[in-house]
Amino acid sequence: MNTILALLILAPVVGFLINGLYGHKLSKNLSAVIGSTAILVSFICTMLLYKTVPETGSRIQFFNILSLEAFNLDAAFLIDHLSLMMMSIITGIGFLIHLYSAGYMHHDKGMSKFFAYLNLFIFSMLLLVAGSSYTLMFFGWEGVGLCSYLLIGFWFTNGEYANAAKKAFVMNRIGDLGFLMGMFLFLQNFGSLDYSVLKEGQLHISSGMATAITLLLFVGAMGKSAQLPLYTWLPDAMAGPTPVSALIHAATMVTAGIYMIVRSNALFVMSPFTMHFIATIGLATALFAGTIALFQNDIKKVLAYSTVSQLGFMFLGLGVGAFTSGMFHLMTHAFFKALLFLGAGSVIHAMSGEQNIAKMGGLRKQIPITFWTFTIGVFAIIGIPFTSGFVSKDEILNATYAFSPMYFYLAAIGAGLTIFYMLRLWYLTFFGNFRGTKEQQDHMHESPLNMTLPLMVLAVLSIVGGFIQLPELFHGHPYLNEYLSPVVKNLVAEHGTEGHEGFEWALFGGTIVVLIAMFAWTSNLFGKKESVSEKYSGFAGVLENKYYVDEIYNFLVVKPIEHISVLLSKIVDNKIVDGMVFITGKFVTWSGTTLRYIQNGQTGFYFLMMSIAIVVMLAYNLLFKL
Amino acid sequence: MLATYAFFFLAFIAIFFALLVVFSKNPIHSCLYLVLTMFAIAGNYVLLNAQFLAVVQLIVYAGAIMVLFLFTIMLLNLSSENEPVKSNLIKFIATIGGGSLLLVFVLALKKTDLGPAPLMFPNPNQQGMIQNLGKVLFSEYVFPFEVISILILISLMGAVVLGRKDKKVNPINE
Amino acid sequence: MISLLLVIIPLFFGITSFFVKEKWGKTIALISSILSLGLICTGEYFHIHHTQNLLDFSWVKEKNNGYFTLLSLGDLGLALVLLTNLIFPLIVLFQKCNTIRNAHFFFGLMLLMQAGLNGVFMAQDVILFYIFFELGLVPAYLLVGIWGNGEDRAAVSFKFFAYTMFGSLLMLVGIIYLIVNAGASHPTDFNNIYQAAHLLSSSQQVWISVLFLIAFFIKMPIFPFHTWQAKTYATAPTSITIIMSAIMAKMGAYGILRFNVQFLTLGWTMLEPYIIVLAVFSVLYTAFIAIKQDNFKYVLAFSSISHLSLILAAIASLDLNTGDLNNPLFKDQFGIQTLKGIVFQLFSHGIIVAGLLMIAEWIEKGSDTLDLNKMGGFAEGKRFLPIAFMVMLLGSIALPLTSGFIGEFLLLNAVFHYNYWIGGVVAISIILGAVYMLRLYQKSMLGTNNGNVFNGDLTIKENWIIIPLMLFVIIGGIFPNWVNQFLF
Amino acid sequence: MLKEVFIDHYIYLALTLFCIGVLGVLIRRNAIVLFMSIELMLNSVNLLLVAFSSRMGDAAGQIFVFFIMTVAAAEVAVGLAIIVMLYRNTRSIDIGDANKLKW
Repeated sequence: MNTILALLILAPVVGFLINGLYGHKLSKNLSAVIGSTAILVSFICTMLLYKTVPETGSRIQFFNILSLEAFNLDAAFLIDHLSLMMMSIITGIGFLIHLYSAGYMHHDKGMSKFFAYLNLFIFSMLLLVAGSSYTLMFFGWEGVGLCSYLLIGFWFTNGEYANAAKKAFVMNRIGDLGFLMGMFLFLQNFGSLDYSVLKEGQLHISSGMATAITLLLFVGAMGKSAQLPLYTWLPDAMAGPTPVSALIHAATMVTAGIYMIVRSNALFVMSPFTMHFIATIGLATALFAGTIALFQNDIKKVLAYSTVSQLGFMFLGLGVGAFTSGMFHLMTHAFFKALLFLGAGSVIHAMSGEQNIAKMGGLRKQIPITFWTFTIGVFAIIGIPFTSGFVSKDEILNATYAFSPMYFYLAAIGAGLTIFYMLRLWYLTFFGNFRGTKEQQDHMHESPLNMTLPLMVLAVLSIVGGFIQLPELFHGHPYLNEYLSPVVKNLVAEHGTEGHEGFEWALFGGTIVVLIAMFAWTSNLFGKKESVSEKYSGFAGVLENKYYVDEIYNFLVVKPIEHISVLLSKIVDNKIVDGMVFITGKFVTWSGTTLRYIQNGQTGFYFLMMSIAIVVMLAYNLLFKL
Repeated sequence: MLATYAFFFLAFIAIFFALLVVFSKNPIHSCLYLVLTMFAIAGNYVLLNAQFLAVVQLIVYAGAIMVLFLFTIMLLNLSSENEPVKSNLIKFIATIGGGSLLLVFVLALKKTDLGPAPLMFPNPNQQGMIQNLGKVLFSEYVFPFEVISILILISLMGAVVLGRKDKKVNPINE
Repeated sequence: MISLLLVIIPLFFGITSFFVKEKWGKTIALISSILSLGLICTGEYFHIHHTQNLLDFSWVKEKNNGYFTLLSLGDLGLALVLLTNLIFPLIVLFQKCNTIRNAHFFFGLMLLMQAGLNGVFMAQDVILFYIFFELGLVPAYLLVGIWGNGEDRAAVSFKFFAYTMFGSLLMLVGIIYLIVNAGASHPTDFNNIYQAAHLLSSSQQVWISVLFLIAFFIKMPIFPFHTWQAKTYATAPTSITIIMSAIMAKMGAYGILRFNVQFLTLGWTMLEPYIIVLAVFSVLYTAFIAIKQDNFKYVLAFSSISHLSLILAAIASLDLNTGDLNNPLFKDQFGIQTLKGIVFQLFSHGIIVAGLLMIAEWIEKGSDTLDLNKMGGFAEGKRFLPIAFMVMLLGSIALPLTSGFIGEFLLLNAVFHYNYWIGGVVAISIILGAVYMLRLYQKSMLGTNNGNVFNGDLTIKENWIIIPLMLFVIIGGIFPNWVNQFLF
Repeated sequence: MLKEVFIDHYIYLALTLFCIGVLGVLIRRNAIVLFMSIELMLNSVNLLLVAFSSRMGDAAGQIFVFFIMTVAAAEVAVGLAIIVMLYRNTRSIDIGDANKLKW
């Protein structure tokens, strides 16, 4: 088991080192092969681990990183069902995306660099989910932030892309700060950052302290998983190559926050306030991002806001106590959102780099494989019954209703928004007439097999992914819940869903009705559109401009900081602090020039002064000292 | 008893002529008064049983140094006519300064405890005798003694160099 | 014995260098610095095998008083001596010979500085400490004044010198006060001073502490005393800037640990609350300033202040026993841990800032400017420079798996342990650090070019200069335990 | 009062002579008289040293006086030479004229 794990973790590092150090000497194909093989090895190792891992999980220690008086950090990994599930998602989807990238990035000269970064990312992500302590999780946490930075800014010669990368990193850092503070507080209370202290009922802290720790940890999750108010980096992160968006900004990295909360669920359940707070933030994010997505014209932006919104759903699930539902949605979302992003990448590829859906239309004939797989993705995300998205979202909505009906109605509206914007995207892209240029139409072609193969695999997963946990209504069995039960205590399962059967039927029926209505409405609206307006007015305009959040942040945070910086450096530092030093110097010069006139060359005068000084000193001693 | 009277007499002489040194207009007179003061001090040395020093005082000060002064004054042909004078204000301030210096010294002395106060006379100590001094000087202080001879030599040369008539080493005029 | 050699060798070669032909200057400096590198490696070997007496240098001071340790390689100073001698060969290699006049004097002075720095960290006697402290300063003054860039180098160098000298003199007053209190006839070694200092009353300790603190604050530098620094860093030849920021600045922290924390414990504990506030303010103040600086080296200068202020904050968060000499200095294990963190961070910061300054110099050499607004897009077509820069930058912003993280994690933890709110506020620096360092990277390496072009990459030689530093940054982050055994 | 002489009397005498010397330096401008005043001060100090030496029974004080006299002789020799130079150059021995050494 140790060897397998070591191989699992180190394979991406080896890939990273080969591609990073000798990439310039390798051919593009070789880089891609090396990069993908590394992840394939990891994936196979993960699969091998499934058999050997005991139910309670096993902690595997390699060496001691740092041992100090009051702090110990081992390079140890905790392999249990939760981390194994995450590792499968990461390496599995990671491998597919590597495969896809080999085709997608074929024209880019920085291919080896790209694969090096991707491998480094997988390594960091594995560290994040497999590490056996919060410190190791933080290692991965910041590591994936770095890779995200590097990959968003992959085409760094474009200043805007580089800016987006910086923004992502800095916003993540804000979250990391919260995470770090939470870690310190945790360390102080429990004396260790190892997960082994996280045993339910053994955490002897006040609920206030629990709230403080969990809130701080959640700040970290807000940054990494793009929740309000720290979500703005994620849409900008679409500047990166599309496989990156699929891997990092949809399937894996952004779900780190969810994983972290599920991992520390024993702690989070101790603070009802935090749970409520998480649910509220999740719900608000789901709605907020959902509304923004309604009027975006950039295909990747729509998907980005949809990701933010879906992440909000996951947090809502966690907040209401349905940890496994959150994890379940994480998994299904990883499937269909990766699929959607890769599909979008394929569309962009076909459209020679065009990302604006206002310039697309009617693509279903030219790129059938992309169309069909994309359609499956859309169906999954909007919740066509029995697709994976339907099952997992259904579970979250159920749990939410048990938590608070009010939250449920709002969440349902959020789900409705999802249906609307996804269908809008779907219709505008694949139906109607082509609205792009002539050249684009001529160049249009279906992507090569190594790009469509991942699409097909993911499409299958998007459909069947839900079957592991069909609602009991349809005689399903919660396999996932059972599988995760050693790690996660599902609160909703405790309450039982028996009394809710009627409600579940109502929800199912409602979903179908809404879906049909939405199909009809959106098909009417967007199905045969000849042209799409690029600018919206009124509230739609506000939505199109993302509620002007970036502008507000810019005005409230960025500009003031810049002004403070200039003020401090130009005025305070230069004029006041240095001025003081300057004045001291000036005073010395001035006193020198003034006092030298006392030196008038008259010996008699000197002598007189000397006598007077002697008199004064002696007199002072006589009067006050003796 | 005799020594006591002698002390007061010599003290009076010394102070009186010292004042005359300072206040007489003519430098030659000043110089001669100074010789008298030196004599008075030498007398005091005798009273203090420091005969060797008394003799040296007479030879060096009254004999050598004062002659040097007189020669210089005469060489420069100075008299009371071309005597520079200071303004009265400065004289006044100076007098106040000197007076208050004396005052402060005296006050300081009054406040100082000098310990048991044996009479100065009669003085049984014999270390002022030339034999004793010689022993000390050529045993314990032989090195400073030799060094001081070098100093004398150097000052001799310095005086010669300075007093030489040489326009070229004349920084003030040029 | 090793400690004595570590002072004598640079001193000897430094003075020798003044009398040789110009072209031999660099060779002599290289020989000397490699010798001292070898010495420190030997020293580390002895240190690990606990043969301390081979490292120390003792002297019979008076007939009946027995031996006194004058120089000792160990304790707090070990890490910093190691740092000094590790990066000195690199600095010597880094300094180009053909860009300076009278190179043999330049290298000679540099070696004198090395002797002074080594001495400061090893001295076990206050007067010796002071002498070495100044021995490090005077060559720096000359090096900046004579070989600096720009017209106003003399003025800049004078400001630097006057400022530091001012602090040194205050420190001298403090040292004399301590010596007088230890009894004038007693030897001035640290042991005696330590015992004497602990007998002082609290108000005396506070006053003496302030005297020392001003000197060390100027050296580090910390907020109100930092204004000499940025200009000096930008003006000095880069190799000298590296010595100043990587090693000389550490003298301040070392001095605070030695004199304020160890000797004047009572005074330090009384000043602690004020100092920690000052330090936190200094961290944020300089970080904010660094955000909008347009000069590459200025950003590095202010970031250096920010990092060192964090170290100061951690030092001020130490929980110390006062009064009885028999008690251990630290109240609990946590204090020792923090001290290790501080020393680790001093070491790691030295390495990182040295690497960043080297990169600054190469960028300036390649593009002929340090103005960020004229750079841009330098990463294009280069292989090694962006990687080297990125690794150093990651160390500087304390990314995990770099040595910077280990240090900053322990420091932030210490401050947080002291007070949640102060810890929370000072941790904002990790955000600001990311902001200004990434801005630096972006403005120089990414985006489109804005004027000055930088063609070509680092030369092979330059690669080999920076690779050891990069390796340390990474190894220090992954195997800090292994590194720690050399530091303590 | 006038019956016995203690060390105090010598101190008063020396102080008085010294202050007269100081007064002389302060109120006179003639360089030679200034010099004489300085000699007066030196002598007062000598007197004090001898008085104490005599009282303590220690010869060191008298040795000191001996040295002081020697130094005084040397000083006068050089000093007078300087004054002669001064006169030669400025045709005056007014100490106020020798004020070149200033800012």
